[in-house]
Amino acid sequence: MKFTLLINEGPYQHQASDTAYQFAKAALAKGHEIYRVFFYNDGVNNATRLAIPPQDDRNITENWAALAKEHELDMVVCIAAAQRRGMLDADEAGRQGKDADNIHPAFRISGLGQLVEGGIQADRLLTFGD
Amino acid sequence: MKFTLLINEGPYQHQASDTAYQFAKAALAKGHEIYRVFFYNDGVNNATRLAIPPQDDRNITENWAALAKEHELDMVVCIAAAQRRGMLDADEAGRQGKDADNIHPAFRISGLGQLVEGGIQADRLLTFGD
Amino acid sequence: MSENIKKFMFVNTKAPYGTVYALESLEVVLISAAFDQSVSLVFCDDGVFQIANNQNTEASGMKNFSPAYKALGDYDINKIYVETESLEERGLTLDNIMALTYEDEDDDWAEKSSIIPVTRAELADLMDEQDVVISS
Amino acid sequence: MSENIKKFMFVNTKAPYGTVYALESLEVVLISAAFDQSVSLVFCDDGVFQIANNQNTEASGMKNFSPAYKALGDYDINKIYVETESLEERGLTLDNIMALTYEDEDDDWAEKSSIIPVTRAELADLMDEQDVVISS
Amino acid sequence: MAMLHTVNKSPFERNSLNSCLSKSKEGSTILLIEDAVVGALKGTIVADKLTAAVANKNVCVLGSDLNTRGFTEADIIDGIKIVDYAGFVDLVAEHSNVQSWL
Amino acid sequence: MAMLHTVNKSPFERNSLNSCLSKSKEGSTILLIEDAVVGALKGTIVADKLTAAVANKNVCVLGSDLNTRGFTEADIIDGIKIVDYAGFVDLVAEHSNVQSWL
Repeated sequence: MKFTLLINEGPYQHQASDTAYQFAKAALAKGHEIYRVFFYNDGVNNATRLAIPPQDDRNITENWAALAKEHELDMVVCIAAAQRRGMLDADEAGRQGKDADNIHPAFRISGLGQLVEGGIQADRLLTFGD
Repeated sequence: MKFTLLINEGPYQHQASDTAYQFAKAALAKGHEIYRVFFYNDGVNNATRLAIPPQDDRNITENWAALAKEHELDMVVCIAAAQRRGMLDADEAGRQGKDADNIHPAFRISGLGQLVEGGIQADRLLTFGD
Repeated sequence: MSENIKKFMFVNTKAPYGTVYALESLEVVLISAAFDQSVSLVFCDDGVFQIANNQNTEASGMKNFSPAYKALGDYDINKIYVETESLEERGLTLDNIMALTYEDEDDDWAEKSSIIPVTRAELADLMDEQDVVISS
Repeated sequence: MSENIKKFMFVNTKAPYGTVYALESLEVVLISAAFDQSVSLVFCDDGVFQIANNQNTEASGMKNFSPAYKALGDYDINKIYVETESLEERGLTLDNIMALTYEDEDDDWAEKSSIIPVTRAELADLMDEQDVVISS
Repeated sequence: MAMLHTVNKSPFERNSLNSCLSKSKEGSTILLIEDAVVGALKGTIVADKLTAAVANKNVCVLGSDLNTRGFTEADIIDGIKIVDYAGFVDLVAEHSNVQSWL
Repeated sequence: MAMLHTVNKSPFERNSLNSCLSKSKEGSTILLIEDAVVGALKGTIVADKLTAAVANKNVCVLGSDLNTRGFTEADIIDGIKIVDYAGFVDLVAEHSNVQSWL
């Protein structure tokens, strides 16, 4: 079965991203497919490559990145939500005249249409939020 | 009277930072002093210099930066909360081996002691959160 | 993709402005119109406040996005369910809600209301029929 | 600064793990110990779950920070108020709560409980006496 | 001097107004801000609680947040006062302490 | 096929479990995750509601979130089932649709 996951909260502040990650891991272990993971609202903050969590805590972004690498996950960050919150990739930073960017290479920036399309193509769309 | 403000939520997702900003503006207009504005939890995300909100919306970080400039506000971002969430200044990025930084120059990074000290020195400490 | 039309329902349960969910959910709804799916909206619990009349953000500095709901009809989104019990619990009636309308192309473009009052029980039935439910 | 001792109260009202507030509030509390102020903690509403016994995060992947509460006594933070009505409403008793203790330097370092059960009304009085109240 | 309590969440969604009402003392002030302003409306399922609170506490609502959500003075329970941000600042200064019920 | 409903907030703090209970149909499944797991405990002020729900709905709780908060099977209301993340995945696959009550 194909799942699309929607994550609406940032890392650490809420458990939403942790739960979605554990769900994705379990689904993949059972042979299901993750069609897309879409990051919206503060969920876009999961895509930062600049986080330095304490040594004894989980690294949420790196967990996602490792899972994505192993299973070739499509992890999409909503461009509008990301711009509002200061999450940019190098292309965006260049276009917008910003002097830095912060998105981890495991994620790609795209439009909200990717969420709707994820809902159409997957058998189930699950939301993880506050 | 001297106020210290504590902001625990990021920009846009919650109204907390907006309310704190309006409160600070009104307090300063009445001749009160803002001893410190301390950004904790997801509140650290208010300090990004990379945000590009829609043209017809408020720019929360720039609003704070302008108010700080006009009134020489001390705006402090908690270092531990910031590291967890990928908010870094150039010094921190250098020390931690990160290839970019994202904190607006109107804010400074420091420890949680600055919050407690803000509570001691101010006549009132107000929390704005979720 | 016309063989693959799904029923999308966007369920709005939170008050506007205190959090961003109302605004950013509306942005998804407007985008969804481009995908030729069957799209409906629900306003229940504190979500009914999202479409309250006379929102005026001048003194708060927030962005007033309530006029954008009036564009839903132009996007062919005209199934807007409002839970009557949620209104009652909050001291509201349909008079407190914005008059959201659409032009019915099957009826000589007559202007009709998009607002469909439903009971809690009816809403449970409607939710049960959906393919995709996105709540916030 | 000893002439300027203030009463700080940290009020914990939310369950742990679902949100970060419990963890990051505890970090403030531990730092506050260095400032020689009068510090107390409150656990009320869902905050009582923060100090529940037997927290085991192995299968969820969350960081188990509950052992850190046991360090409060070493930091001379030994006024930990727990609202009894909040426990009762949640089917809990003091037996469900971690045994947080301190060593009383005025009583030959005897180990004593830091947990002070209080009623809602007593808590209202205590809050009223504070100089700084930080809630989350 | 009495305390100022702020509440920022809708009483239809969260328990924080209840918590505040049960732990604030007679003569204290409760200020409803952000989404909590809807708690001040007439005819709601929490209106009786607010009316009871008005009897022995000073209950206020932030006018700009009320207007933002589409409501005005005519819509709120008798005895609840409307303040602006400057009034919010005055309330903080006039009371001995402030507690945010989050 | 019936629907799966997930709830992730404590019923002592938020109204989302109430909303879910009132808009989920007989025969559907309700899964309590994250902070909502405390709603499954015995002897609480919401236990009657959960017991009533168990009578005509399938009520489950995510075991890892229950353990994380210090509780185990012995602490929860009779008839509420414990599932792990793999069980969560199965529930999603087995039901016609899933709705998150946020």
